[in-house]
Amino acid sequence: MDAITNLLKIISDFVAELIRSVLGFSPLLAELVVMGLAAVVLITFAALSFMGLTYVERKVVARIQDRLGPNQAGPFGLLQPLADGIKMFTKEDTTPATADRWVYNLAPLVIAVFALATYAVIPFAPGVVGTNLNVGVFYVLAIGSGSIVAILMAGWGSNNKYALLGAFRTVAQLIGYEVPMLLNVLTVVLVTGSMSLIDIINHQTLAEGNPGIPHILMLPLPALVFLISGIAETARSPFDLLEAESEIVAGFHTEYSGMKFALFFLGEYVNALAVAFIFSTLFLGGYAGPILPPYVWILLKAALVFFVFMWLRGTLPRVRIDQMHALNWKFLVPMSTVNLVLVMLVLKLFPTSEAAAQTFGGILVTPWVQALILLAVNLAVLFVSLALAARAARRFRQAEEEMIMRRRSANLATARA
Amino acid sequence: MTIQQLIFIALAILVIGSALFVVTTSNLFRGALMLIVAFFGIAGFYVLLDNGLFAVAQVMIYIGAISILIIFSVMLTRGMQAMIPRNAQAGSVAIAAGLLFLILLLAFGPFRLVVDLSGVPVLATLFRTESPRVLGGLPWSFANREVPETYIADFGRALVDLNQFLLPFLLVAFLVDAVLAGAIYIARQRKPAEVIAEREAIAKEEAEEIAALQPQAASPALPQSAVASTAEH
Amino acid sequence: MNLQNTINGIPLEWYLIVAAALFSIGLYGVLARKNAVAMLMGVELMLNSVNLNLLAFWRYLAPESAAGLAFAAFVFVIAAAETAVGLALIIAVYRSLKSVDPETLTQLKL
Amino acid sequence: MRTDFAFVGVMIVAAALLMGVTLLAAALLRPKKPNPAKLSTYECGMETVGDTWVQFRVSYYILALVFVLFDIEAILLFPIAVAFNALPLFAVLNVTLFILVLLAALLYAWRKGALDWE
Repeated sequence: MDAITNLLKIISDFVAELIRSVLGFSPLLAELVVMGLAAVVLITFAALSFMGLTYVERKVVARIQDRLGPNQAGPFGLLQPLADGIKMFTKEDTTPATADRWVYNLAPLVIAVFALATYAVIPFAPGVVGTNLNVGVFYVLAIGSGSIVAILMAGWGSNNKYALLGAFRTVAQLIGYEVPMLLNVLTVVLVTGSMSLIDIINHQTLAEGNPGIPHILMLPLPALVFLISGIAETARSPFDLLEAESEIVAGFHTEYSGMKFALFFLGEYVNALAVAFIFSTLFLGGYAGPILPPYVWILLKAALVFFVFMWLRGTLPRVRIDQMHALNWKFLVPMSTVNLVLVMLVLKLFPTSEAAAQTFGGILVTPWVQALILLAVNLAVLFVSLALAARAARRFRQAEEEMIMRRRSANLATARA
Repeated sequence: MTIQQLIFIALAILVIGSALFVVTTSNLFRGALMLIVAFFGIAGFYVLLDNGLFAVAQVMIYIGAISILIIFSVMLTRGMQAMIPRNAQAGSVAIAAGLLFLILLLAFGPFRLVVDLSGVPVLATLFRTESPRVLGGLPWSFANREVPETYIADFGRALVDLNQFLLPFLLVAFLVDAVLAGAIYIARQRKPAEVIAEREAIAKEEAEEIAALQPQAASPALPQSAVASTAEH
Repeated sequence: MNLQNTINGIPLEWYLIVAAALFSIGLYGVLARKNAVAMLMGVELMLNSVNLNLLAFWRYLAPESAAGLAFAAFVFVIAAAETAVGLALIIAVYRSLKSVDPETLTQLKL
Repeated sequence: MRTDFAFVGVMIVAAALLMGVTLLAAALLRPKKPNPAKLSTYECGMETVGDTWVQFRVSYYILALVFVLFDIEAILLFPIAVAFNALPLFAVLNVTLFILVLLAALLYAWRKGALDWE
């Protein structure tokens, strides 16, 4: 039983020991080799899951839309990703004659590298994590800005109006939705008291003196907003405005084909999967769970979150660009900010540790009661914001209708005259 | 030579090289990209200084925010086509910057131990050689300690401590308010009609002022030319 | 080389030299460029060199104190504020004068 | 010496190498028959008129500005969040004030129409 639970840890320890003792490297070199191997394994995992996910996503979305999806290559179309890969490898790749060559060719590399760099901190099982940074979630948020730079490089380097316009739109979207993401990760860090992803998981794990409540039960509003902004950050439907073909062709990667395009595609999927992993870690308890081994739990949770992504993609219509910005700046950001302040006050006024209650005052409560209060505050903020937004929308519609009526009567008047 | 020293030298070459590219290139967009490379290298220095928090913050603020602003304004101002990279005084400025670097090098660098400047009357007070760790007459002592595990929490506590940085922390909020208000006011795109109306108002005001200044010798051409010249810009 | 005063084998002077070089390069960029955006890039380089100095001194002289970190954080804030306002001014000037050359800016009113 | 960031460096280098090798392999495998029409910029068959690097609207810049504001907030608030359990109520009230002042800036931008997309 123990061997199955700690399978990944045992394998990694065994390989590390093998390199150290059998090959007889110096400790420093051995450590570097182990790190390099771990990096290669992580990158391979990400690349393989990218290939698998393209297939699964096409199948799932097809089923949602009452289609069959890929079914020609191999049984059930299982070899489709392989066929796509061969096509990408052997497709002729043109660089526009007027492009800024260096910038144009480096952009896909930059986007892929930064997308893969996120996996350095994702914990898969106890002790199986690339590196446990004490600034873990902050690192995840920061490394995402690399892809913004890559998108600007692609848009600029292509020397194409559509590409540049698409890059501008995408960047405006990405930087916009980074704000609610920041604010809600901040809420989780407040509750946990640490930025390390391992500490965040431990905070949700059942242990002595810790009831192990998943954060989604305490902080449903940050979870919801993180999910929405995660989808927008990875530019997936319904926020895939750069794929609005009728408006701006194909966005910033209009000029790309072959392997370079594949790297953009890889970056997109790898980022989406990373968001699924981070969501499971922050809100669903990460690898913590009963009976099943930890790596199965994290994969299950991430798969569930990714399924939600695919589900939304299959059902929701694309939002308009002004709606997208309004949703972010006029709804998510103010709501998250107010929620952050209220969570701060709740945590200070209802401490769970006796020492904190004695030093700073407040009412001593059990963790479950605190979680209930947080839940109540979260839901209250959510419903009040929804009510306010609904009222504003109603007013807006009324004003619009009135304007139309006025115009119509004015038209009638001119027609009569 | 330890591995950290090797990493340091690689980072130093990366940072200095890309910084030199930034200040000499005529393609402003590529300059902005190399600026990002320099920022990234400096984040690497922060890692070597055992400060992961600021390495990540550097990536977040400088690469994720400031560089984006710079690239946006490069695109908005279209300033890169046929750009002349240097102005007339570039040569003398280069010499001045080189001299500045030399002085700093002599003040901090190991060269200070080789070149003895203690005999030069004015410089002697700056570069004392009797103690190797003296700058401007102030000695400093090395801590030789590890960074505490809790340095992030310590920093956070210091920020909101009344006896430490609470006041500047709160001032940051007001500063940012002022920056946002000012920048939006300056940069917002005004409608053409609005601009024309504003300029006409200014021109009228100026014309009135001129008329008020010289009421007896009021030549009719003068206010009109003032209107024309203001409207041109 | 006195290894007593090095961290990871790197003496403090190395950081100071890199920071000094970066500052000089930034200064050259500010004074010798004909484009206001490029001048701002020079300012960014200078601010970064200052931050490098601050954090190097924090690490070598007082790693327990939060003062070095706080100063560096406020430099971040000031840098962002300065860039935001500076670029807004440049964009506004560009809109009325169609130029980003500071030498064409000869009047106070646009 | 903290070595926790070493893996991040290794990861970035390994990713760059692997992806670079992939690109190179594709470059060796694929056919290369360029002609002027293929190498022209994609403009739905139309030639680009004027300069491609066109001037863009300033509202993108203003959105980026509001984003920078919240980014600055983050670097100061994350360490405070880590230290949160050890903070007195007075400090928490000050942090609340800080956030509310920033929210006021957002409301100002909202009122000025900087967040509208026309």
